[in-house]
Amino acid sequence: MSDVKEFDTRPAGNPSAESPLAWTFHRQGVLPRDANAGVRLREKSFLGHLILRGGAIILDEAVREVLGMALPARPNTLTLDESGERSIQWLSPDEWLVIVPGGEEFALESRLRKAMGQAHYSIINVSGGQTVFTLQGEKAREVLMKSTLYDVHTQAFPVGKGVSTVFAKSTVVLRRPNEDSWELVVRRSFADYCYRWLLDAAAEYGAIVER
Amino acid sequence: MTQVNRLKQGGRIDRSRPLKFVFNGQQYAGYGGDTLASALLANGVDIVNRSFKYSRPRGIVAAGAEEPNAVVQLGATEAAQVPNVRATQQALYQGLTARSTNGWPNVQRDLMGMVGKLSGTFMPPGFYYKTFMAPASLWMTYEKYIRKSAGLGRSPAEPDPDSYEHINQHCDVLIIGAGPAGLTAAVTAARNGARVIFCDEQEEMGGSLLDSRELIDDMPAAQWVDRILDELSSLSNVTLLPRTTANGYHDHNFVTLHERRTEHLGDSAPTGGRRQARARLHRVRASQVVLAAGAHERPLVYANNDVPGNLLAGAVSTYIRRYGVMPGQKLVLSVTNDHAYRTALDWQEAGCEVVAIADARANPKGELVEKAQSLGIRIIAQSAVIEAKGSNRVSAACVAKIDADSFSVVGRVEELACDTIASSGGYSPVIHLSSHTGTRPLWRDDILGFVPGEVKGLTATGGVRGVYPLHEVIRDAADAGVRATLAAGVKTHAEATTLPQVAARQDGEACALYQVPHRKPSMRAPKQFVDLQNDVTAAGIELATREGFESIEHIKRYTAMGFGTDQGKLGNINGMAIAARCLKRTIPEVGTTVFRPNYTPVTFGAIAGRHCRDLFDPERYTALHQWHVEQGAEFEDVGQWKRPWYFPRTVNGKKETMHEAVSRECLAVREHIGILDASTLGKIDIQGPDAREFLGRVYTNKWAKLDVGRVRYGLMCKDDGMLMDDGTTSCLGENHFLMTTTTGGAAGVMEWMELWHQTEWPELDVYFTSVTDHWATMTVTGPDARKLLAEITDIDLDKDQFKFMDWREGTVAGVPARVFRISFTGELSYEINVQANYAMHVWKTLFEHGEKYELTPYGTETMHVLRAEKGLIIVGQDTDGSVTPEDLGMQWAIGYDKPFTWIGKRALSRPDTRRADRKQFVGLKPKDAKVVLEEGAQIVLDPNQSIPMAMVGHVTSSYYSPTLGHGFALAVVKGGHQRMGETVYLPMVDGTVYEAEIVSPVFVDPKGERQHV
Amino acid sequence: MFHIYCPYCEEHREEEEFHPKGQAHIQRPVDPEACSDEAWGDYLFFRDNPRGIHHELWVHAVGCRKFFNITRHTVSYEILETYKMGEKPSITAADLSEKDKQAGVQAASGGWQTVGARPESEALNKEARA
Amino acid sequence: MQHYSGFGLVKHALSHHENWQRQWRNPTPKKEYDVIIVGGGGHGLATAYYLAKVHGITNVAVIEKGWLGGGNTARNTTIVRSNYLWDESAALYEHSMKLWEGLSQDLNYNVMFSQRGVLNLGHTLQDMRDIQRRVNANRLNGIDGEVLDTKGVQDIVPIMDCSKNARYPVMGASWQPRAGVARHDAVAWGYARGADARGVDILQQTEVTGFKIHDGRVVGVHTNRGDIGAKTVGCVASGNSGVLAKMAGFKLPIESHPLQALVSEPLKPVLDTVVMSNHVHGYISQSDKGDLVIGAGIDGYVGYGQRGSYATVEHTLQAIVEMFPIFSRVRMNRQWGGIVDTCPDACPILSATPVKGLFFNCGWGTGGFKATPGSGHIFAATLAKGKAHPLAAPFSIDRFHTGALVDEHGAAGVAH
Repeated sequence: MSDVKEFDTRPAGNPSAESPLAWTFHRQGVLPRDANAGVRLREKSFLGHLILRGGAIILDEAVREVLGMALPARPNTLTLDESGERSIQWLSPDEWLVIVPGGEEFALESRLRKAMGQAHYSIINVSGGQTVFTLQGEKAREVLMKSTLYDVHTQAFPVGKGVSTVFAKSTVVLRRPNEDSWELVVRRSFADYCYRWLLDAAAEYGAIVER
Repeated sequence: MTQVNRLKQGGRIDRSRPLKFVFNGQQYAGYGGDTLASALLANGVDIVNRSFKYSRPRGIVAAGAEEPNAVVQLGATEAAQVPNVRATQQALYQGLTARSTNGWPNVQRDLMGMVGKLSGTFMPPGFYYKTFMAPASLWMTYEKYIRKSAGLGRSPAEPDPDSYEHINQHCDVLIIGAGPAGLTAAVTAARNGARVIFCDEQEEMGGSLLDSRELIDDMPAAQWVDRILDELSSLSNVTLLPRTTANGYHDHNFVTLHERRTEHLGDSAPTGGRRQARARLHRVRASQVVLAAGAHERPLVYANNDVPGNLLAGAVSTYIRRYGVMPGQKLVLSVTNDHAYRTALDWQEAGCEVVAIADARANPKGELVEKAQSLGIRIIAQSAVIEAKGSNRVSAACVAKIDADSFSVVGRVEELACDTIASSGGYSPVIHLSSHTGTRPLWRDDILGFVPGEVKGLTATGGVRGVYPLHEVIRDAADAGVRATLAAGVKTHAEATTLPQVAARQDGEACALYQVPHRKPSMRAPKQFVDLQNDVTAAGIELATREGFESIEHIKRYTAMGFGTDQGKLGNINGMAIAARCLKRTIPEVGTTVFRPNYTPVTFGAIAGRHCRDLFDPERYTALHQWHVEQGAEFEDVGQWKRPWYFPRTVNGKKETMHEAVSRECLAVREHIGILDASTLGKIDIQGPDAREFLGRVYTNKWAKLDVGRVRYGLMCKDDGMLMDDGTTSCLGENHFLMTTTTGGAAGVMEWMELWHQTEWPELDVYFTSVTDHWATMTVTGPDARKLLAEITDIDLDKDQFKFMDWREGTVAGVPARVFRISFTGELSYEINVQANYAMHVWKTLFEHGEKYELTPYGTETMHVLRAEKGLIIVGQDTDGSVTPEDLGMQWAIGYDKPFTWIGKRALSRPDTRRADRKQFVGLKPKDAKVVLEEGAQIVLDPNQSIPMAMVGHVTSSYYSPTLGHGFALAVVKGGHQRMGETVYLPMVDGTVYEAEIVSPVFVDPKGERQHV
Repeated sequence: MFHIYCPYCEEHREEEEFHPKGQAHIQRPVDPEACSDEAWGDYLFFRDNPRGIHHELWVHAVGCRKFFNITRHTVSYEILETYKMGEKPSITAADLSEKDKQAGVQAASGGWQTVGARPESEALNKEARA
Repeated sequence: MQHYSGFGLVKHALSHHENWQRQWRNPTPKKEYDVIIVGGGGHGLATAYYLAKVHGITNVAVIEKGWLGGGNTARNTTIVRSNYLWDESAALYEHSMKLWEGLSQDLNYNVMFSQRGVLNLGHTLQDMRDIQRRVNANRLNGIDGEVLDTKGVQDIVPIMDCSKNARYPVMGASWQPRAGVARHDAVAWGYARGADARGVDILQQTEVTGFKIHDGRVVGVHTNRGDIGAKTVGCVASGNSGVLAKMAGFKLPIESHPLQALVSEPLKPVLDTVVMSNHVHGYISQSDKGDLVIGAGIDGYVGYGQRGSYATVEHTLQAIVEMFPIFSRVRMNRQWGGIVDTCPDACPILSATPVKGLFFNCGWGTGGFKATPGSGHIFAATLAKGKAHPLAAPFSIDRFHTGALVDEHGAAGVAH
């Protein structure tokens, strides 16, 4: 919709950027690298995050046109492109989270806005406000059971599912992009807490953290 | 020490694993597989405790969760102390150290016992209420001694070295209890494909089958248990949880299971290797619950039934068959039913003497009775043990013929020498969980017990619903397993698996007997204990009913029956039966007791889980947190955020006080330039053609004409007219706004706007999205702000191009930024918003360029002083939920003539909000320039009035102003707006009375020129 | 611990994801200025508080952030239905059994008015759904 | 009435306790009473007691649908304090406190009122401002109180974690030495015994099913034991007040919410005062029996089920372990819930109603136990005179229409 101020928040030059876990890693010094670790944790930082709000039908048309992907229409689902690098996540009947490689988000926003024309919708860039953790390993599911209320049994949580739910005393979008990994979309200011929680819950299994 | 009572063979203990342990300072030996209780019995320890009220010696009575006496203090070190551990549920481990919780100087020779004998006479139930009233002044002294004698174990004095955790579980069928019913239900549900969680409180699964004499599929029952457990553990759809007690049943089939992970291994979780939690609290959401918790045996209530050597019949069998322990040599058994006869058989088979079985039934018959007869055991019909003899151990049992109907002894009393009396008055189904959500249990005369009422999603099976014969239990449980699986929606053929074969046993009918009559009336007979842990006697219950306590809840509370750590598992039904007898009612007429969680006590640690210490509550950090830490900032907790409070410098090795640091920071802003991390402010991006209309409805002021590029301050009220939040909102585009909220109000405001949009005004086209975390916000403020910013921005900062309450976009330090010219200090200010990932770069660049201007970081304290000097409010500090915008004198921010009746407007015309003497927001200038008034100080007009004084307001904010060189305050005062220049008084706790003048709340730059430069 | 079906997420979720927001179907007076002080006070503060069937507003706070309604029994805590904003409850006082009535079970009286479903917004909601 | 004393105990012991009298009768309802009190909890029984004792009105019935003292009186955490913020509520609770101080002797029933002091902790700067404001107001209202710093708190409760390591370190507290705890059941029983002895009929297992109203004036009640006439009716039914109001044809600004509490297993004395924290959100004391008595906040939904959500209990124990790390290995014995009648301003309603002769005393929310004597005393005066006692006047239902709320949320942020 017109009369909205688009703004590319990513600098053109190359100023140093700090992910939400920068302070956490700095404070921790040496990152855990346990032998026979049951879980592996990695931060996927500096991705492009957009929140789309609007009617499903019109947004679906736009993202098909611009991204070549369908908008997940069913609640609590996730679609990914073939590379797995671009995803759209259902958040509510009129709200979706699009995650793309860092740097693509502003161009994507502009193209979506063009495609949406005069419809009522909103697109918000939240790339600085959240980050993604991936959790892998044979004990990843048990660590999640200690952390979230949602049923993470493979029957209840197949690949392609994603939900907003409680994570310890924070909230995350928890999703399963593929067989091997879980993703947690975490708010920036809670990233340190979620990270510390995950490592504490994984203590009995051993953990490896990759940057 | 030898294990004098240990049988040469038999039991499920591991004789290849000898263990040493210490009880009351004495070393003993036991085996792997023992409980502390079985090991104590094996070592011939009769007295394990003293009772808390009468100090009577007490021994082990039961073998499980129902044990009232053997409650001990566990732990070899201070930090590992655990109070009130039931010895019957504590696995023995190497080095276990325990002691009795009562008894002085020790349980064997207890001096309090003398007092106990006296108090037995002078301490009827309710005696506290009847005495210690005079003189009133001595009550607190009396109470100190009352308290000293109460309590069981003691709290550790050091923090717990262990950790605990929660785990969230979901399943189709949760099966509670791994006796015959649970095993059958579990294997049935599992074979039908259900996701099954199967838990049992004991160290080993199998329940009553572990000490059963019966055969299943032609093999000893315990062997069948192993076979079923092997099968279950091989199935991927089954989670087996031994050592796991279902302790709470909550709404909609939410069940908490407490898994003891390391308590059988040692005082604390094993060290070395990876850290394990001591206990795990499973939070289970089950589609269906199968309750297979079995039944507790009920003891009979007879005189001196608390002397060590009085046990439950079933417990005796358990100790013999499961633990290879003889609790004594000569047994008298007092029963009301056939099942208990097995104890006599077990006893005799173990090679000891059964003196007699007193059976309350006139004509006992049944397979087990016949078996006992055939073994030559003496059976005395229509009789019971009416009194135990002995002081520290049973020495004899008085058996007599009784008439239950007339509640009297009708024959000669025979004294039988023995060292053990085992009784069985029938069985009480373990209905606790089924009544946790308020469902009343139902009394059944045929089984003489309460069974679960109907609970949605819960199926009771086996003993817990009064089905006792093993062959019937198995049939019932297989059926329950199928029904639960189907009810959970599992797609299955739902075939009951082949039932295991169990011979049907012919049992005679049981009879009802609770309190055994004595030759003397209850009030005069030796004590007949109902609740052993709380020293509640039959006479006590009789007295309660005599005094008018007629409901079971009254009786329980007056006598304390059932309030112990065993929650009356043994005593409640007997107590109700006694009350029923006294009141001439039936048991169900006396009432049922509704059990509450927990089934057995659970540590606070396990319930708290991982949410403690560093993880008690999230600490939210801004993108600049590391810088603040490295600068040595002191932090203030604002909601969950950690905000820099002030930045003390160390000058000549001396760290500044807060006062010094804040004065320096304040002056830096007023004279040069300061910088604040304001990232915690809530930020909401608002888009849509109706955004402007929406703002007009939720804010008190007007939004219709705010131009793109402009910013406006707004107040938000609830519909009761009271201020709720404030902040600035910027017009980014005609249909696009960025709202800021207070740090603490961010989430609430977001939900508030969604509430109104979704419920009242869905026709407005507008969307809200939180961008609080996306933007980092840095405020540069002070006379040099423009100069500094100009060095690193491409934005035109010309004062006529970029005016106060304008915003512009461009780059700052090469990073795209929105810059807002708003001021919370009264100085020339720019609030820079950049994407949080680049915040540190921008912040550091500002400092690189700011050094020459003495750019000074400041924290929340300085922010508060500076804004207060300008009379700017902080919602929640200067307001408290009872303050309207008019009270604040902010009529300029109220759109009285807006077409839509915005939220809060109507309430402003109610009689109370129209009052002239409402408390209104003003400034206070202390008469003594050196004084900084106390925040929260109360204001009076006449300091000489007597107490209670008429208070007219209070100080909301108060600081020393380094700019003004004196203290100043903000306050609310009744009718304050009309009282400018008047003197008010502030009487303090220490007797000092301060004087202050009511002034305008704007102390610095009243014309507001500095922010416009 | 309630297990609540979110009509927007179309599945049951744990109670911790939700916040209760009081009685449902409380409609803000269309013309507040025309309200008496009494009517305004009633709107702000007076609620049905039934011992029995209650229509409640909840928000799926940690989830889709949508507000919706629950019909719940305030004694048994059984959730009888959940329904979206703008919809009406299907279970009301009329559904109380004789047994319930004798047992003193009550029903909230708010069942006929639906917040967000004033004629004009109801039409709009329909449009939005279409 | 049999007089209770230590000497009496000895005498009764010699006769094997066979001569104790009933503490109250089990009377048959009369056709009509001067005053009917609906609700036989602590407040209702206290009202009856003071009607008889202070006002000489003894033709009174207390009608209780269950057993006396079986509602919130039996389910609370027994904290008694009077350090409320606003003048109106401070006056009310201080009036009550003064009655507590002589209650055992007045009733000849030891209610075990233990003035062990109450600490309200502050963990943030705003907490401390609120504490200073409240203590200053209390002192000028003649109520004892002090502001303590961290060390002052640590001195009183050495076992609490007052270190900087806590997530929300203790910055200080308000301290009311006269505050404390009491034996809750004894309060109901003592008032019942005292009222009964003065002629009040306590009708248990009697449920009011409706009100008899003629020309806008109450003339009696319908019950499951028949109709009973009355000139004046006072409803003191806490969580069930809304249900009664509906029977009388009006609504109350009240919602009934679950309020949960829990106790540990009994321990040897370890905590000899009451500690409350709004911010970390929990409160704790130790009873004469040795149980740690712990309270949680109210659950946000309407509930008459006498139970709440488990998560509330978890959060409460997290707070307790945070404040008292040494209690981690102590075990929770039981949890339970009450039904509390909460008002929008966290203050009670002591008020006439649209029905003449019908008065309501309700809305005490989470803090009713401490008010029992004062509430009964003031409500008795209100019923006897037919108009509000001066201390009751600010708590009329009208305030929800005029806007003159007495907002005590700050003082009652954690249920107590």
